[in-house]
Amino acid sequence: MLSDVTIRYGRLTAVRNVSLSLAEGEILFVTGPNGAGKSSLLRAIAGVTPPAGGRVDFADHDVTGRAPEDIARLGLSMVPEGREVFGSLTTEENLLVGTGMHAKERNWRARVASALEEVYETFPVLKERRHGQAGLLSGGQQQMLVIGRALMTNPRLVAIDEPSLGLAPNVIDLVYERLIALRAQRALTLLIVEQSSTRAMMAGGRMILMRGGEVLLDGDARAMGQSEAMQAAYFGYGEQA
Amino acid sequence: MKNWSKLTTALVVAAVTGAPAWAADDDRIVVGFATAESGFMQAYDKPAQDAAMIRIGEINAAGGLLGKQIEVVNADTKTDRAEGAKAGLSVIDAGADLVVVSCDYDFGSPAALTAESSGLVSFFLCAESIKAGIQGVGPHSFSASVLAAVQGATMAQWSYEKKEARSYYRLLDTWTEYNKGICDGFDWMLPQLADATLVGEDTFKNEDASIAAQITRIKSLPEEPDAIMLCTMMPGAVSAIKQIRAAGINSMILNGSAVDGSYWLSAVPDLSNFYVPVQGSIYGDDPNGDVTAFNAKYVEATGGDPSTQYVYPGYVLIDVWAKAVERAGTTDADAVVAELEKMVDEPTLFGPRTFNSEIHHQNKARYLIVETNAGTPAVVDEWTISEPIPVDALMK
Amino acid sequence: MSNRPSIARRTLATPLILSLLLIAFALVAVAAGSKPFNQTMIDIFLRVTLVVGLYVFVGNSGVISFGHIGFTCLGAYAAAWLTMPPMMKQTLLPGLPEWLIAVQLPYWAAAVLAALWAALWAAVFGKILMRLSGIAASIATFAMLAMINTVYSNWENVTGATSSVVGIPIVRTIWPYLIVAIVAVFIAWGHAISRAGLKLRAARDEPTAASASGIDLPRERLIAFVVSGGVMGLGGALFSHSIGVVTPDTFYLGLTFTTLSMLVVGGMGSLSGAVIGVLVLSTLIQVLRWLEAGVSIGTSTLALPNGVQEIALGIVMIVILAFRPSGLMGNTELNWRRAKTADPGASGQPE
Amino acid sequence: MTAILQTVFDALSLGSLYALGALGIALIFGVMRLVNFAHGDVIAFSIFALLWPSTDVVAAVVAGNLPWFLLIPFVLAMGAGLSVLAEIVVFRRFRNASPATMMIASFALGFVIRYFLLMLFSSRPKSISLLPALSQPVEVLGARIPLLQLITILTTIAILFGLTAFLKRSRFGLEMRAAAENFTMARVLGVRANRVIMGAFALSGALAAAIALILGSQTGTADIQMGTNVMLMAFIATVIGGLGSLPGAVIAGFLLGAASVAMQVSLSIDARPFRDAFVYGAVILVLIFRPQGLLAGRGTKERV
Repeated sequence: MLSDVTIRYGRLTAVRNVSLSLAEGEILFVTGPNGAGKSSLLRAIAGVTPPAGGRVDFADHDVTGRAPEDIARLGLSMVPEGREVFGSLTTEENLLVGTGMHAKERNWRARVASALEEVYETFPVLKERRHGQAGLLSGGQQQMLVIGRALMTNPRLVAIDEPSLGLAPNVIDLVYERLIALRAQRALTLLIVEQSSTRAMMAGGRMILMRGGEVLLDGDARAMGQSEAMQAAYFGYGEQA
Repeated sequence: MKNWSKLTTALVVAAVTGAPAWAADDDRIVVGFATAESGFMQAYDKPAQDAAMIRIGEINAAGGLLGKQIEVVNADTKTDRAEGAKAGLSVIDAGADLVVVSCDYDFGSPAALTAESSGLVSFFLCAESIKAGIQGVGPHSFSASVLAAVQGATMAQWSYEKKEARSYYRLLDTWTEYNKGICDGFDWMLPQLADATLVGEDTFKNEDASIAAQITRIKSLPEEPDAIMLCTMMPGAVSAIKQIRAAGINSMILNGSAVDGSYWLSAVPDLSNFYVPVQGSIYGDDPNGDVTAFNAKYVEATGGDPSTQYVYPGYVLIDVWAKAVERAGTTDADAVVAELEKMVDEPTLFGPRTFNSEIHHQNKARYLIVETNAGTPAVVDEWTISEPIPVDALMK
Repeated sequence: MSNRPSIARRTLATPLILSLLLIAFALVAVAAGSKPFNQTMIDIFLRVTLVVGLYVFVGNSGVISFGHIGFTCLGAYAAAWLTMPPMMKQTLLPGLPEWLIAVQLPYWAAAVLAALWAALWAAVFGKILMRLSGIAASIATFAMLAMINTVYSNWENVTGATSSVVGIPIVRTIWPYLIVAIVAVFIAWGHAISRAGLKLRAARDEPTAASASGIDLPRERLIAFVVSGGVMGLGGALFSHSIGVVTPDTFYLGLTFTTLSMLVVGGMGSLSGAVIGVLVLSTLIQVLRWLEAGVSIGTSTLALPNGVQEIALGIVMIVILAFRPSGLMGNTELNWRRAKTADPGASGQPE
Repeated sequence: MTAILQTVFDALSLGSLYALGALGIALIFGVMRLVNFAHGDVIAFSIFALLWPSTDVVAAVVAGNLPWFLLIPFVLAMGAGLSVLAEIVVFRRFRNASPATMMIASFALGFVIRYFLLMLFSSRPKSISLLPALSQPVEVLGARIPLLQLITILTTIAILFGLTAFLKRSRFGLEMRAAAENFTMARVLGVRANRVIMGAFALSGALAAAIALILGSQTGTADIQMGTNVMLMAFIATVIGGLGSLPGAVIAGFLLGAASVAMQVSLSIDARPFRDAFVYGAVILVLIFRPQGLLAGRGTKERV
């Protein structure tokens, strides 16, 4: 999916020659310390920050340098860090923003309605607040909202940046529970960025560990949890290449 | 960097070598026009300049001035003051004996000042401020038009005497000196008219999108004033007139010459009770048949009718200057100025002209009164104010 | 930051190169010996002064100001008040205080006082406005300009309202204008490498870090505002002597946008950009004017229709900005070595 | 009493113009952080589109003679068309530029439009008789006010309701509001950037044309500078209202109109010419106390 991708901000190189591929239906955790380039990677995939070098493929298309809205149309839903809800819109409007892109398809209205119902079923609290301003929701509710919003368009891949950031542990559990369940239901591919690897190890699946813009480790999350290399990479023992 | 310098050098060399070396040649008589060929002022300078060219053509056809053909050089002021100074210098460099500058004092003065400091005669095409002359440029500077204040004074006295107006309202657009000049003349005249009263006054800005608040003030008067002295100019004038009439105010509206012309009347259909002072009529009904003949000549030269009376001062300026040169027998500035200052009621096609060592402008003049009735303008009267406006009142 | 003399030495090249450039332009005018061209050069030097003055605030703080031409207006009128013959002031501007009517100074002394007068008002307005940032600050500066303009357009017996103030001695040699432009460049450079200038640029580039490290932003901005207000006032004073008349509408939106455009096209964050922006656009205007007046090629004369000059200027500006969004110079300064990018410290400009 | 009523109408009609202008500027600012200084020139262009290019003094009215039901859509289409064209030809290349660069580019574009009109029509204002039926006074609650004033106010209210409904109820409106608040996020969700921006430009251009129609019928003049003053006031209203907030822009537009009329009515004749100085002074005060504007646009991050 990614080959040899490099991302720069001015003179700062955030991601250096990273290659990565994801199988359909897979769950991949991207972990690593602050500044490892995890979020940059996600932004490159979604087309928000076009890579300075390398190539990004998604759904059998070369999407390098394509506009985010085009990539979204191919079936990618990204949830960026910081829970970017549209604060002045209502909860329901937030959920509906992205649905317009399939407006030309048949039965669009019915499908939007059922998608909405599904999200409300998953996160009943959103239904209660459906006509309230999204900006007034609590942090956890906003997190549910952005995840729900990402699911509205029936995506093939959902990429989430730090779903657990700033949430209470029980809410994190809830969020993950839903995500895993959804993945099973819909044959969804999940790409989740988390700073902490604990969650990845608990949830299982594949995990990569990034540091300084490079991928250090790639493997089964649970297996990696036990390895020494993991600890070293994480806390910066040992010299970096 | 180096390239730019080279480029500029190349330009300069081209400009210098390209310019004819007239400067030292005293055998020629050159009129330099430092006027706007582009930008906002172009619309005002061009018609007057065309009229000036007609007079130059007439003189040349009749054998020239002092036996020489008058030549013409032009420089564009771009309706910009700094460019105006450059344009003035350009025509002086090209050997101009007379520097003709933009219609408006503010835009014409930079060029006029360059002429003054080179000791040359300068003429404003149609400026109507007292400063367009000795007071604002120097002893070699003149204007061919009539002071704005005379227009205000004329309208006040005429409406009082001929239309029995007694209550006046004064509405001033503070945009330009011209506007203030009209109202100054009105202010000077009004106290001299027994039992004429000023029932109210207000100001607005030409660019104001709406003068509704000002109109509301007029409407809240106990009764509608006999006349509204409207001291404004285009483009705001049309807007003000239209809004006054749209509000149902039917008082007579008195104006300066700046609203002359029928080109805008379509904006206020069936306008009536509306009066404008003009130096000559563009409507084909001037009491002087020669004016109508000139209008025909203008059509021939430019392909269009004169659009306002501001065409005429351009003709007058060449006329009076050429007479002064002829009388002085030279184009030397001081001699020409001396001859100009001897003129008392010198007849011209557009009324008599007087200059003296105190004022190079008309502080008293004959005006035709144009009334617009049901959307059609026509000359209805002629008026000359009873006494000239003193310089002190003009300089206040 | 600690080692100022060395910063001065490392960056001195920039004002020196710019000065040499200006002197080169002046010499071209002398060589040409044409009066109109001389006047064109005076115009260019005036614009250099104004745009450099604008740069001191806008470039260093990153806040767009629409108000600086107000200070030029203040400077121009102050110069008029100080240099007109008392007789003329008595009749045209009777509202001036007695002592001011009586005084008549040489133009250079008046220019210095005019600059101080403008700086004083910059301090007064700056004290109120500098706590604002971003677009709110821009609008507030515009409101300031509009206030100054309204007052000067209507205060009949002190400013002559909308009528032109005349009687100002005209200075037609280029040297004073050249000197003032060079002085402006050195003032801008001196401010840029001063502690206040460095802090202000740091805050511009890293707002969060700067406030964390205790930079008093309103204070640093105020300093830049006052310095640039003074330079604008100086430019205004010289402006009044270049054509000998001043009116309030000369110092309003038109000049505001001309100077801002030149700064942005040159490169908002760079002193060299300010100067280059003026020189490039002015040269372009001159070439277009020349084309408009007509060029003889063989026997036929090729002339652009009137008005094409302005349209072409607008298009060229858009094209330059489309290809170089941060201006011709970007954030870099001219230096002896062209290898500015290889040696980021050379100009003392933090990137 | 009727005088007060009349003053209220005066304030409302002037405020309407500013509010419409502010909306046009705020819409574009919302989606691309562009302070569009060409807006005033779009206003002028829309009205000149009714005339046949000619430097003659008398306006050669062509499209201006259309019946009103064709004339109004024609002018609106002209404004929207020019605005969209400006987006495609110019502003599209400035999507990632700094606000200062975009602002100067918009100014340069306005400059080009202005001089283009100047070349085609000369600088002399053209008189036009636009919708002359509106220049009659009508009686409202005892006050005789120009019909046009009433129509201006009613039209503005209608436009505001229409626009609100459009933004609230339509899918495009939803996308536009989302994009105004967080452009990148909206794109990530599949909202087409170009479509939304072009939509904003089209709406903004149509609003400019609406102002042109009102100004044209009110003043009977097509003048190259006619949009400048409204644009400046609208620009100020957009900022005081809170950049990015459409309701804020509208409210501030009406406030500015009211302040202007109130000063005109209450100041003494000597102070009246200084009216604008007081208005601008009030603007500075508002900014000092509410730098984010009266209704701060949520999610509007300061970038200048």
